[in-house]
Amino acid sequence: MEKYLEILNYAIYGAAILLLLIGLYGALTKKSLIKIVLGLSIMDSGVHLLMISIGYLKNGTAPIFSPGHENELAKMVDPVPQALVLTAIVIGFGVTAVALALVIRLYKHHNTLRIDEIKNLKW
Amino acid sequence: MSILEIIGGILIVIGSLFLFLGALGIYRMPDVFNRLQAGTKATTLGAMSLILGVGFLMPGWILKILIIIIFIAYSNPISSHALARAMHLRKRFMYFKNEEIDAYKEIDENNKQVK
Amino acid sequence: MDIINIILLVFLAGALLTAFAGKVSSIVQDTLFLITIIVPAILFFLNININSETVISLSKIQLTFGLTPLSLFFAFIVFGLAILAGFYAVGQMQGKKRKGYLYFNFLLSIAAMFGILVSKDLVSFFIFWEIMTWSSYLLVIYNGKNVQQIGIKYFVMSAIGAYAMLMAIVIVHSLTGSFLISDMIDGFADMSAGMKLLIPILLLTGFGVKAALMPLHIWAPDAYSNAPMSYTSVFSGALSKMGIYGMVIVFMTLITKLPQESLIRDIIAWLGAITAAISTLWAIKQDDAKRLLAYSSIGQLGYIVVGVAIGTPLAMLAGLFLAFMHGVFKSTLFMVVGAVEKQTGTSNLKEVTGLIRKMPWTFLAALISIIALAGIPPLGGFVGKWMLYESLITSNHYLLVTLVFFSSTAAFLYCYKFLFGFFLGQEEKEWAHVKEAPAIMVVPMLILSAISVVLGTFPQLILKPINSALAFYGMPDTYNNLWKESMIFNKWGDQVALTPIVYGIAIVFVIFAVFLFFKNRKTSRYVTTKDISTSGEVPKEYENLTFKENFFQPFLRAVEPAMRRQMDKYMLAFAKGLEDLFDFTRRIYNGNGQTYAIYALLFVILLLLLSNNLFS
Amino acid sequence: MKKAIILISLTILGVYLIDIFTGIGFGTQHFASGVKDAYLIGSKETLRVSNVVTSIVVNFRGFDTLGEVTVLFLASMALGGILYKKRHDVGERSVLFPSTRIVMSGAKLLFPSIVLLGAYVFIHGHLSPGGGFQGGTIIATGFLLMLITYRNYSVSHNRLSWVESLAGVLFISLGLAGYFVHDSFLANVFPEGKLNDLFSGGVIGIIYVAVGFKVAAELTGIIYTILHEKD
Amino acid sequence: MIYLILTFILLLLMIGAAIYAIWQKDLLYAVIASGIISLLLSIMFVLLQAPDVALTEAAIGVALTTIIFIIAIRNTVRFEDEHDKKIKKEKQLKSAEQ
Amino acid sequence: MNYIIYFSLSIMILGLILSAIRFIKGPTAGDRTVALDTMTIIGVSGIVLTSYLFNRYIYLDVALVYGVLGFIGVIVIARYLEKAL
Amino acid sequence: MVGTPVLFIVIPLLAAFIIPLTGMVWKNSVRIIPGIVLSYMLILSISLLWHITETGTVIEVIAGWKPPIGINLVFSPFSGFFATLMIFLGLLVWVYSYKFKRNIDSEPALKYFILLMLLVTGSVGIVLTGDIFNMFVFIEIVGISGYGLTSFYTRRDSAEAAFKYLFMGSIASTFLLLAIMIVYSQLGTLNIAEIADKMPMMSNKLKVISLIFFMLAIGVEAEMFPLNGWAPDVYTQAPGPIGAAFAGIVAKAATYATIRVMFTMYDLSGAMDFLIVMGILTFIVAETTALRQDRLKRMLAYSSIGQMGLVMVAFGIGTKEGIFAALFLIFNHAIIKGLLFFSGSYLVYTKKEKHISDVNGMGKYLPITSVLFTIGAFAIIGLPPFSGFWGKLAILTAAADSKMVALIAIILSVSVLEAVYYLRVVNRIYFFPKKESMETQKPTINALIAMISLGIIILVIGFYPDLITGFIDRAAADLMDKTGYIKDILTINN
Repeated sequence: MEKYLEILNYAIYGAAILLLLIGLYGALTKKSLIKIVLGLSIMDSGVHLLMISIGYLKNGTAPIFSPGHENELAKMVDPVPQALVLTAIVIGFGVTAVALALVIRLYKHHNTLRIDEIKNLKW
Repeated sequence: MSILEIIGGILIVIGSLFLFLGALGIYRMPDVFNRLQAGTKATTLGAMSLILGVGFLMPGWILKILIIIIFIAYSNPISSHALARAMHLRKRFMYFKNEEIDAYKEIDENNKQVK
Repeated sequence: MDIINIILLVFLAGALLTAFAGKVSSIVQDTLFLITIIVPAILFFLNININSETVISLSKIQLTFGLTPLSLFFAFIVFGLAILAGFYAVGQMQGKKRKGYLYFNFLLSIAAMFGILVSKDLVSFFIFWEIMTWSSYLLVIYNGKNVQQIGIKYFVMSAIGAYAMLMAIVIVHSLTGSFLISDMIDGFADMSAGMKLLIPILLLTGFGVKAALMPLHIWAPDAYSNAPMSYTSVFSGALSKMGIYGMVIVFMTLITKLPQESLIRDIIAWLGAITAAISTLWAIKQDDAKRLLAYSSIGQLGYIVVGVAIGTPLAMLAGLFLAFMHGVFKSTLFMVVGAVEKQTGTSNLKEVTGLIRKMPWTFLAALISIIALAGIPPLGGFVGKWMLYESLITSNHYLLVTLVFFSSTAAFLYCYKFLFGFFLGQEEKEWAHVKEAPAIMVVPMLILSAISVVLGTFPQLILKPINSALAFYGMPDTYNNLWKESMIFNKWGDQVALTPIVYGIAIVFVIFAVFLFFKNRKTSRYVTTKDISTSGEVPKEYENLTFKENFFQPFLRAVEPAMRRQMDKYMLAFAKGLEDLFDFTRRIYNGNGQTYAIYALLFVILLLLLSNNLFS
Repeated sequence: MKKAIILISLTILGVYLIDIFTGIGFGTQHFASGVKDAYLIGSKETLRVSNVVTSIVVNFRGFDTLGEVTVLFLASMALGGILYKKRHDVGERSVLFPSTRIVMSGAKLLFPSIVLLGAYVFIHGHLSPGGGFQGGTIIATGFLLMLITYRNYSVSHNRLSWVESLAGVLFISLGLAGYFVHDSFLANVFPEGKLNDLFSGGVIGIIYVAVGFKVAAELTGIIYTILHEKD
Repeated sequence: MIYLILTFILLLLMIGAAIYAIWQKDLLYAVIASGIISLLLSIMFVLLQAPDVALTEAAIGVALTTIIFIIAIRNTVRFEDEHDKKIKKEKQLKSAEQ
Repeated sequence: MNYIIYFSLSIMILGLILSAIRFIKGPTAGDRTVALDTMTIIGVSGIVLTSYLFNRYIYLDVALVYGVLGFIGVIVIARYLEKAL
Repeated sequence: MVGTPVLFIVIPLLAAFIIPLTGMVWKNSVRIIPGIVLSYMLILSISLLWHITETGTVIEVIAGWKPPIGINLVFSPFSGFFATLMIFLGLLVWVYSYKFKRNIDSEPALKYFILLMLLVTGSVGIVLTGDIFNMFVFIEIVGISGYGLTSFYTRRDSAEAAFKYLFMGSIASTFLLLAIMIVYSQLGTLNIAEIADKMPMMSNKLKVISLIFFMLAIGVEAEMFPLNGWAPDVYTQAPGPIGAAFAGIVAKAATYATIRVMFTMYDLSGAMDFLIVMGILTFIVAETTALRQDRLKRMLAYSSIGQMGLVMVAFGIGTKEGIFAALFLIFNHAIIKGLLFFSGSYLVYTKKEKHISDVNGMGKYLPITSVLFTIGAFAIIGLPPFSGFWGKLAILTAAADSKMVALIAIILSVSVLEAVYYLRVVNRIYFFPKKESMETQKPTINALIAMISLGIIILVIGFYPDLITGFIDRAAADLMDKTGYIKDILTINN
């Protein structure tokens, strides 16, 4: 089991960080505004996964004292990152919605989604 | 091993097999509508039986499990229907071409009138 | 509350009131303006108390005010000029726009000069220095002509100077823990060698800008000629003396404690002399009277700097005496130009001619001041220059004295040009309608001319205060020792014997003038302005060599190599290069949101890679 | 070129991140004493809320939730500003034509149950996973279903505003009640009850219901606004 | 063991979906792929004993985010390189005219 | 019993992979949506199984919500594909 | 004492939730209620500021859970100073824009005031909160209200600016979460005081990396050099007063966060030097860029960024004098930049492109506005007797006391540039002929009130800085007292 955990250590963190990096890559290189927003939301997903995995406890269980689990306090995973991720997801959604609304507006004005053509404000 | 557990186990195996077959069908079938067929019918049945199997294993959970089953039984066909219609409207016709069985024709015309 | 605070408050309140009194009535505004100048002056002269000290205590900083004999001397110049220029300004501004603007800034800059003089700590010194800078800046751009260049040039040079000074101030504070000037002087000896060199250099940069020292003088011609003449008389007469005031303090107190003392003194003196020489040449070249006087001002300030920098007791005495004299006669000349400009609408020497009959009083003032400027014996300028030469020779600066003498002689050329341009020559119909300037403008000029005359005869009137002022900074009693051993007075007796000589010269001069006047009246004939055949020389065809046009061309051609290298151009090119460089930096913000995000990424990567070195 | 730089930088970033996170370790508790146990015990003993995440979100860190609700409120407000249109455009329909009868009747039947599900989720927020946000989202999704299947299904904007505002006011007034009674904002003013009862946890359940309504109204508003945006 | 493999495959699929979402030029597919990421992510959350977060991710990530992305695509363009195509077409037209 | 669960889980994972392949290959949008749909259902079933494995009743909520919302997502895509949106 | 710190957050939120309802009944309430709320907050903060001079820091816990378990709000002299300043500026922005937009009756215009109020609230929250994740939430609140306010005009470019801001903001918030998570994984707490207390337990590597992520995240809002590309666009495209709000409120809050994180939480050496380097880079790049701008607001924006860089430098000096200088600079920047944005946007009010040349000859047509702009320009250059001088003197003194002569030279030489571009504008206002066929817009009475009160403050502080140096001194002492802060929070007993 220890070995598995060792593997999982690399696997989960690696996957989460890869998600983050892929999202960041998309946001930094793709020209389409929607792609950029998409990249940002993928990046957020990666961070959320990372946060949840930090709170995980080996053989743990969900931090809910439902009937039959009232006394598993020591086994329970860390609830704090979960609460934080909850907040972060909702906030991320709000930001994404605003971003997409801005994208729609930008498309209306510029008739393109390419970010390198939407640069009236410079220097 | 009680009888409930045995039934549950069998249902779970059946369910998972159907789920797998549905996925296989999606993978193997030649065109959208065929895939839709596999993807809806088989997986709906599979999911329902699997979840029911869990319900047999855990009798105390049966209420919520039934609700899930009802939801799945209710929603999955609708979504597949909507998808199939969308594909039809986009003129994604079948792999086996047979124009005569386009049962949607008149509905389409109705729709056009509605527009 | 001390008298100094009251004076400053009166100035401030008066300035604000005057600025907005224009809405009520023009006369009220003028009156308020004059009251605001005169009342503080009276208050000040009635309550002179060298030993008193006022402290305005802010939590971090204590602003200390008090008088020294030196500042008292400069305060004389400031207040005297301010009152006279104030009356003149009222006359000149009659019926002009932006009166409130001028009055406000005029008063503010007078107040600031006063503040500089009474500041005993560096912070309040700097505060008033900056107020003086921006109020004079606002007046430099008063005409609205080419403000983006002239104004900015003035302000940037001033800011460079002021910030150099500020840097010195904060360094001094960090080293001595106090802002007091006296503490700076006391603590100076204990500083490290680098700081010892750095602080005087920074301070001298700051003062050098205002004193229009050579590489820092580029603002001066434009600024002097663009400000309204009523203000320029104060600007050139008093405001530039603030630089001299600072320099005197630095040279008297800080430089003497330096190991490199003589080197710095020589450098500054040479800079002053070169300033004098070059700007004299430039003055000769000018056709506009304002610019001519502006360059002349720079040149005169150069002499003063030479005197202050050499720093022997006699040189110091000469420098400060010249400073006073320069204040007197240069203000008069600027006032003259202002009067002429007001009456004729132009200040171009080529256009205006023959005003001697139209504006006789103005001509008189101009004549006396020009004589004083040129350093011709009976008047004040002569005394100062003589003392300067003598001090230079006695301290073995022979090359320097040559240079100073050369520029002093060359100054005759523009003096003559100025006098001739406006007042002499043929009357032209264009100026037939010109009348004498109003009395309120003429009287200040005449008063100032009178001072020139009196000081030529009785220089001790002003030399005594200077002497006591310098004694405050530990200068040996110059007046009673050196003054009497001075060459000019040794040969001709002491100063009491000077008077008959001077009067004799004056009488001869008057007789000669009367004689010429009557003679010319009989033999006059009509000549064109371009006819100079009386000098017995036939002009070449392609050259127009009237006094006004190209009379000095041969001379200028001879000295042209010295004038070819214009500091102005280099500085402008440098500024332009800088701006182009900055134009390049703003390309960082290329408008693409993604690029900004990439910057963010690179920022993180850079920090990660450098993290071992950055943080520990 | 640009891509290469970005790739290299991302690789470096990734190496650093993997290095530190694998160093942190997975599946073990990394710190000696943290707030985790305090939360678990406090939730069980003091607040009598079985879902610890809920008790953290609503009570221990209830301020975050207040902020979060505000973020959504602001998002809907900003969205309304960004996609603002003149009055005469608002009558526009969300979809061009209705869906088939099957989908429509299915949606009609499903809609109440979805809303019910949402209500269930946020009412049981303190007992089971889920809570105000999730329940609100589910309800909003139900509205979305109706909006996209029916041609002219419309949600009254005023009514949404009412629900949103009242729910927000309820949240804050419950918090202020704690402030006035126990001198601490969001402190519990109702009896705690028994663990795993529906009426347990005192004020937490009620706040989560308020949050649920608020989130539902806000998200519906967002969806409504963005759906009615047409060129 | 099976648990490990499950996790592994979920993670792999997730990364695959992420790469697909970034690589795909058709924005609709990219958005669906991001929906799949959320989907797998919420299963991951269940496996990591975070049902609350799983529920939130399911509700917001799978449904709402996907939906508003699709609405945004509806209001703009579906293909990432639509603009490039437009320019290309214009160029072709121009060259044809000449 | 656990072996049965493991078996079903592994088979479902295979299904998941197959649908993922279809998602990547799928020539039309419909294929991809079907794949998404299938993945959702497999996911729901998987969560139910997991909740059995962990013996936590409360995880069923996740499955429930998951099923409902996945369905709505598919409908939205379908509506978009038929250009009704 | 009128209340406790929690009311700073709760009352505006309550108002924000109620306003849509009252707006249906009485339209003007949408404008009036935020003003009332902001005034209430101002009164509250001033009374608290007086109160804490006697009792010391006020710490409020939420939901009755003591820190580190619950979230706590800290109203210390330091945070109180920031909060008061920001609320005051927010109130002035409200006063200024009360009648600002002519089509105020349209629907999004009504949202303007709610967004403004919540912008202030979020910034105050950043300042007051003692919890790092709570700070994240408030940063997001500020961010979203910022996006909303930036794209408030439905112009083409405002959406662009808002999108850039959002882009950077999203990346920043992601990295902020990462940093918070790294810290949490090591220390198991989110409370700033406890983090600061336990910080030595963290390994150096993690410390450095989390600090870097914090810097990225907060640096975006604090307009640090390579991260500030969004700022000028946003300042330019947002409505005029909002530029002032960004400069005076958001940037301040972010600076506060930077200082809290770098100064209180981390005990790394070299972090402060890093702050100096970044600050000086920001200062130089922004000021040199501002020199060549041809749009007025853009110039002001770059100048604002430069000033914030200077503030960073001052904090980076790290001595008490340095922090005093930084706080003084912050105060100055808030009021002066506020005045400049206020008056500047009236100078170019009717112009479409808002070039600098559009202010030509405005001195004659808008005399009061022009004079106020000139006062602002002189003050920000640092000319006495305006308040800007004292700030500049303070930072220079602090730098000199820390033997940073090169720093002084850089600051002063860049200040010359600053003087140049501001004076160019002032010259244009007074001495250039007005462009023909351009209407001018007279400032409304409420705008005049806002501008004149700022101008008076600038003058009064310029003549008598002691009015605020007491507060600033106390605030600086409070920040320097790191152990006191930790002890105050961790041993609270109520």
